[in-house]
Amino acid sequence: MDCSTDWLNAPESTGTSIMAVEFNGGVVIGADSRSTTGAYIANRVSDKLTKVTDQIYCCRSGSAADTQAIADVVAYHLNFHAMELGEPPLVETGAAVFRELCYNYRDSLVAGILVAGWDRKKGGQVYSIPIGGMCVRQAVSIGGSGSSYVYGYVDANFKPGMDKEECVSFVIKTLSLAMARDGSSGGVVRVGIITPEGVERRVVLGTELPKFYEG
Amino acid sequence: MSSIGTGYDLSASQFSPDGRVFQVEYAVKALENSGTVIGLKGKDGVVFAIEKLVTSKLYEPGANRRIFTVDKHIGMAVCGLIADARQIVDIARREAANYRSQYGVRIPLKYLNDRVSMYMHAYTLYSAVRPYGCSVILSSYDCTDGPAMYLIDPSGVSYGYHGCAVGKAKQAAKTEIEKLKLTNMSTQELVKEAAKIIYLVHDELKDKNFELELSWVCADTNGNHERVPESVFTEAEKCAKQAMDAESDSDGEDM
Amino acid sequence: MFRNSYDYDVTIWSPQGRLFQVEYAIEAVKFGSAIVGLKNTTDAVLVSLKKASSDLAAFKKKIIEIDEYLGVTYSGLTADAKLLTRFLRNECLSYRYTENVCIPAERLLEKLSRKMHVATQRYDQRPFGVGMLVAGFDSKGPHIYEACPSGTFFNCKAMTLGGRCQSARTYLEKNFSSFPDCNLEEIIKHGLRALQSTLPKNLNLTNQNVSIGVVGADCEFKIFSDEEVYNHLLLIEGENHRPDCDEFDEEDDNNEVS
Amino acid sequence: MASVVPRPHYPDYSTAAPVNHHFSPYADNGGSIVAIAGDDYVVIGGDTRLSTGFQIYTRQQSKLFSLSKTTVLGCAGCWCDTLTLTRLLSARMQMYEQEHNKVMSTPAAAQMLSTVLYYKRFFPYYISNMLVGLDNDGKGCVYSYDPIGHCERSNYRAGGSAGALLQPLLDNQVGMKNMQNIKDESIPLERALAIIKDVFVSAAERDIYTGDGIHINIITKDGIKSDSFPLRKD
Amino acid sequence: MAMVLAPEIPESGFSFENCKRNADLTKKGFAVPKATKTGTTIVGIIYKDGVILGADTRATEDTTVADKNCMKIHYLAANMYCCGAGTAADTEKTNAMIASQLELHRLNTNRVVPVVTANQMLRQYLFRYQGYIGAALILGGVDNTGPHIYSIFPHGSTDKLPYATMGSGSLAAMAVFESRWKPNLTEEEGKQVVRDAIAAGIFNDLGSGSNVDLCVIRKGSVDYLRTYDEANKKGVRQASYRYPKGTTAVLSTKVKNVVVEEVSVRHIEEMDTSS
Amino acid sequence: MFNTVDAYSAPPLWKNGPSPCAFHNFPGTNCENNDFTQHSQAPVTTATSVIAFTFNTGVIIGGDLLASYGSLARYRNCPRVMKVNDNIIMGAGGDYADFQYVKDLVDQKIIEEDCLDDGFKLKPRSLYCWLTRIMYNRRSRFDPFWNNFVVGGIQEGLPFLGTVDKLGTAYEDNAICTGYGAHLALPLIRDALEKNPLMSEEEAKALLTKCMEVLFYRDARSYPKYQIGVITDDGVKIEGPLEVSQKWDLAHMIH
Repeated sequence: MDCSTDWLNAPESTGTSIMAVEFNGGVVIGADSRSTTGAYIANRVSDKLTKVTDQIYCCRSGSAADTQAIADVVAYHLNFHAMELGEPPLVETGAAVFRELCYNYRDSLVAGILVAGWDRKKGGQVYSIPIGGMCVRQAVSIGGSGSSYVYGYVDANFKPGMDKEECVSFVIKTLSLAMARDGSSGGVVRVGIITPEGVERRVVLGTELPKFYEG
Repeated sequence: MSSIGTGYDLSASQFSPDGRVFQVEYAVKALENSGTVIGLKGKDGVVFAIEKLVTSKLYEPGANRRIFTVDKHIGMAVCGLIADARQIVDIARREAANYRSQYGVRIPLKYLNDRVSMYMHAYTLYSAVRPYGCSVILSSYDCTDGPAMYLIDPSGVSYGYHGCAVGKAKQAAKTEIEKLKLTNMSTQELVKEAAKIIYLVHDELKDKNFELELSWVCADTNGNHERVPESVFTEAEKCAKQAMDAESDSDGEDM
Repeated sequence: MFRNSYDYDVTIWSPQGRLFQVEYAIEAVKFGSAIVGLKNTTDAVLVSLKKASSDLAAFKKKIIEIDEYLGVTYSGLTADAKLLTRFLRNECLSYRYTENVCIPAERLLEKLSRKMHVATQRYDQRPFGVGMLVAGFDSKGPHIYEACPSGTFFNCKAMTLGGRCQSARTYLEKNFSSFPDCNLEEIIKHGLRALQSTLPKNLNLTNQNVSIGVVGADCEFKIFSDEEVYNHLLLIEGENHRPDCDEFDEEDDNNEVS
Repeated sequence: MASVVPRPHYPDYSTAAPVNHHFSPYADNGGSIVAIAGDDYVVIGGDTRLSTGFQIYTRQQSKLFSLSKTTVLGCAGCWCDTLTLTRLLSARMQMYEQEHNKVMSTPAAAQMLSTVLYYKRFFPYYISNMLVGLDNDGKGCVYSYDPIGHCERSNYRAGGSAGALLQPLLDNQVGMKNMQNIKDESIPLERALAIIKDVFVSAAERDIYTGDGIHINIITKDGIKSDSFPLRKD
Repeated sequence: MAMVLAPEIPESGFSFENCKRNADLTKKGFAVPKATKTGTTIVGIIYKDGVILGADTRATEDTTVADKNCMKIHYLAANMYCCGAGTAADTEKTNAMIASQLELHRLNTNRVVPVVTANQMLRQYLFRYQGYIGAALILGGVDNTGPHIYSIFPHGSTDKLPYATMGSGSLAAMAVFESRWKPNLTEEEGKQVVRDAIAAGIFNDLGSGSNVDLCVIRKGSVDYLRTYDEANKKGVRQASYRYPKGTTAVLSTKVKNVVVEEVSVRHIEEMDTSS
Repeated sequence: MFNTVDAYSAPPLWKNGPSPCAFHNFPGTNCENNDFTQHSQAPVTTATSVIAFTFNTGVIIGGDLLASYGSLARYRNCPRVMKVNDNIIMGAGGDYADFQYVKDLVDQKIIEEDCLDDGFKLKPRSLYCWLTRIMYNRRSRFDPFWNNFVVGGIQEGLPFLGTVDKLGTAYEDNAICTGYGAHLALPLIRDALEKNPLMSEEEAKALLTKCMEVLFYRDARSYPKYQIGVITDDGVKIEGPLEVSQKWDLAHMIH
């Protein structure tokens, strides 16, 4: 197939770099903003940090359609559940609902999701649900196509017990590195900080990203 | 009950002219033949105690328990028709299992209570079924949320309680419970009090044999619902018997 | 018999909180011929009285094997019992199919009672008119269970059901404390004596009208042959355990019960 | 434009995504079964090696299943099917016994097995079955099957991975084929037992899926007796 | 280009003339004839004074044992041997050819051929055929620079190692080496470890079987220990399978008398044993 | 005849209505996928070998902590040696998502049994049989669990060890290894057990440690952190994470 017309048929996918880190008062999540169909950038400022409940967010990677649909279903489900419970659902519960969908329909979905949030029982939590539908809690987790270039960076630079701003800067640096090397990731870095007080969103524009060696 | 026998009391789907659903009220009557059940909620857990009436000496001791574990962390004590109650236990267990498989965490007691009471209520709506002839008490302990206890009636109504009693001698038991300062008491103390109350309200003239059943769910059991250990049980039973003896002595003095 | 207007449907509670239909179903159990179940520390024994529905009919089988270590006997409506035994066998088979072991008696009873209980809850069903005694052996030893039309079951030291079982019950209550010390032969003798006590004066236990089933630590559930029954009957020959009252009125047996 | 259904791919991970495994529901777990029937006995032997590819799963897996006191089934082939089929059969045997108050006879069991196999005609149990026992006259009988339920009664038979290797040998030594001046009578039990052991010794020499040991069942009117015999383990 | 006048002299090397035909036949559904594989366990280690090579002796054709006692340790030169796994014909012919080249090389240079030379020849030869020559080899030998073990893959890659295994049983054998090999083993220890490695292959890999062959190469001497250990004894027959006389059918008999045409007698002299 | 299947299969994605493709499909074409073609799935996040064998008084099981995504060592703290109850331990290899799913089923089974509190505990042979049934069921629907399970336990006082693979192929032996372990570790264990059939617990641990070391050297999907599970009459112990001790001086010998 001619490479320049591949966007005609390719589904929109968030060939992506996403990340989430736990810190003692909550979690920091981050993502790039590039959505591609083939090699064409269908959206250069997309938001891959999707709200599920007030204090649970998910970072989406994989097929844009699949992950958005899953996020919709889960958001509906959890909000209904919150009404039944009379209190916000646990992050663990949110992750379980994501996992259930991703696992049961693993043959028809392409979705790698990080579920992150804060609840009063276990504080800030990050759960990683890759393609295939397993689910594990991690102190720091990265995902998407760009992640494979930065595993080494994360392993070398993650320290348990970082405070909020350290985490934010760690997330921005990691994502910048991933975006620099992965053609399917790029644009701006969107960051979300989820704490008991609520969610704080930040955007780091493409021009403001930290610079690294570019030779 | 002025309307008894007027024909408005034959179906659960029927109101009497004075706005009552008699079938539900009759179902509640079934509880009055059943052994007394009490639940006490203290500062760090919930204790169940049951007077299990033994109707034949041919039955094995310890069989036909009336305290059930619904999920690791939830206990249920039942009063009324045991066969009906078993089905409620079954439903509750299924709800707990579903919740766990769907949400990956154990079911909150409040949520389970809602589901079970809704289920029991559904049986008071149709003429094709009958209301359940049993009441159940649910209990759990959570390290962040503390102890919780709910009582569900055959009508499907449920409330949270600090202390509650159903069954034959519920009135007498309630009076006894009200004497206690429940919110300050530990489960260790509650076990003894509960055993004492059961022995106290047991009517030896009407029912000869009974077995005491005790269970707890508290911080000491890591939030698991368990039958109380053998040693605690014998200790509590001993205390109760001593208290009874003391009481009958003092009764004697009064006379 | 007709007592009031609260008894023609199982979904109706009486003002006293009773379910007459269930109670009537329990009455049906008494129409059957007597059955006895008892156990020592290693074996559980079922003894039952067979009846022929007419002089021309053969004696009915009253003890039925369910699985390797499980057997039942019943009293009440035969057809209901047939249905339930089929259910029990199926449950045993599927448990064995997935778990590779014989189902523990208590778990089987739990399933049975659930099935029987559902029939006491719904307008379109009637309670099962049959009482059952289940003998089983598992890792916790021998068991005798009674299952009742109300959907309740009891773990028993010994139990009897069926027509004129009161005198058998009296016998069992008098003697049950000695059962754990009995050997198999003695415990069967106790069973036969209890059964004999239910008979009218003019009737005796024979290998035609008695069946015996045993399950234990080293024997899978087994129903005795006529000859074995005869040999055991010889052991209590000449004994009489009928209560002194001599008035037994013959029941009429036009119902299909046994 | 030809539309091709794409196989699932994982575009968001540039690491070599796991390859798409082709799933086959069957496995060949090897093993051989030999049975010889006489006038009042039948002997069946199966090797005890369970294997796949070049790997030995276990050296001590009996492939004989007794269905009743006079009927034994030998299975070689796909082991997961064997496990399922034999569980199903033993449930059927129990149901029959409870329904009819008697144990199913060998010919009846043989017919049932054929039916059970054919029921899975289009997703068959991939097993070479051999059902042996005493028939209603007390004579030994051997029923052999193809995977989808064709059934044939004979007096001797070899099946499984070394079946093709051993059947001609049995034809000659048990069936007395291609021999002259030989009395046409069925061989005694001792001889049958010796032949079974010997043919397995030969099979172990040349068939890589046969080895480790044999488990033998000897069925006479007195019941089932077990015997075993070691084979080479390479 | 075929010459019209002179008959073609076949070129040396493999003939590929039937490849296209065979491909067509395969497409039509004819099965490719199976080659004998030595689904094998072969190993080699370095010990204190040299190298020890080991091999099992089973050759298989699909799932049938084709040869119960075949030789898999091939002679390459007086100071080196090579174990072959894979397609039996490939390993044998490759080794034979390399052996002859090595001999020529030795005669040319007039010194002991270094093991690395054999390794170089083998890898170049195998690489040329891109894996179509299915020979997986373990080359071992001792030269002036000491003992050497090479493992050579069918595609022509080689590794120099103190212990190496190849063939379908290589994992089993490698497990033994990984847990028990150490530098400077004595000859007895070395032989035991190699035997156990081969036995692990024989017992755990169905493609390997029968006996253990060893070859110990020291500086200046070689012990080729054919059937070093009989890992499995063949089972003993229970019954006799001798046919009584007359069992085989005689379909027709025809007697033809020998016609004597000439008689001659030759006398044989007695050997002189006097001295 | 036996309805054991349905509880373990996924419910449809769209409930209570026509499936989404029903709107744009031509009448008469069946939009539901044929069961035989639908599942082309493959294992995604995988765990490698499980090593298990019996010793004189029990069973030992080992497995590392890695879940690989292709060749990426993605999750490095994924335990897969689990205690089932006091009688049983289980190890698993293969797809980690499938393992989590089956683990949830097993856990729920144990919770239900604990709730019954009737004194009967699941036995290793029963779990092994049950696993065989669910694995075979799924393979028969062309939708297998991509796992190997190893079940270890004590039954009737004797060690039990059995395994089930994705087809439902199951067998018992005194040494069982899955994945690369079957080729690398099993020969060592078989040899050791032949020489010393009544190994002590210490000897068994030493042997397993050796096997983990060999596997780390030669299996590219292994990881130097692992867990050991031991079951004896005294119950279940899960130890770990343990570290593989490594020797690399060999590297100096290559010139």
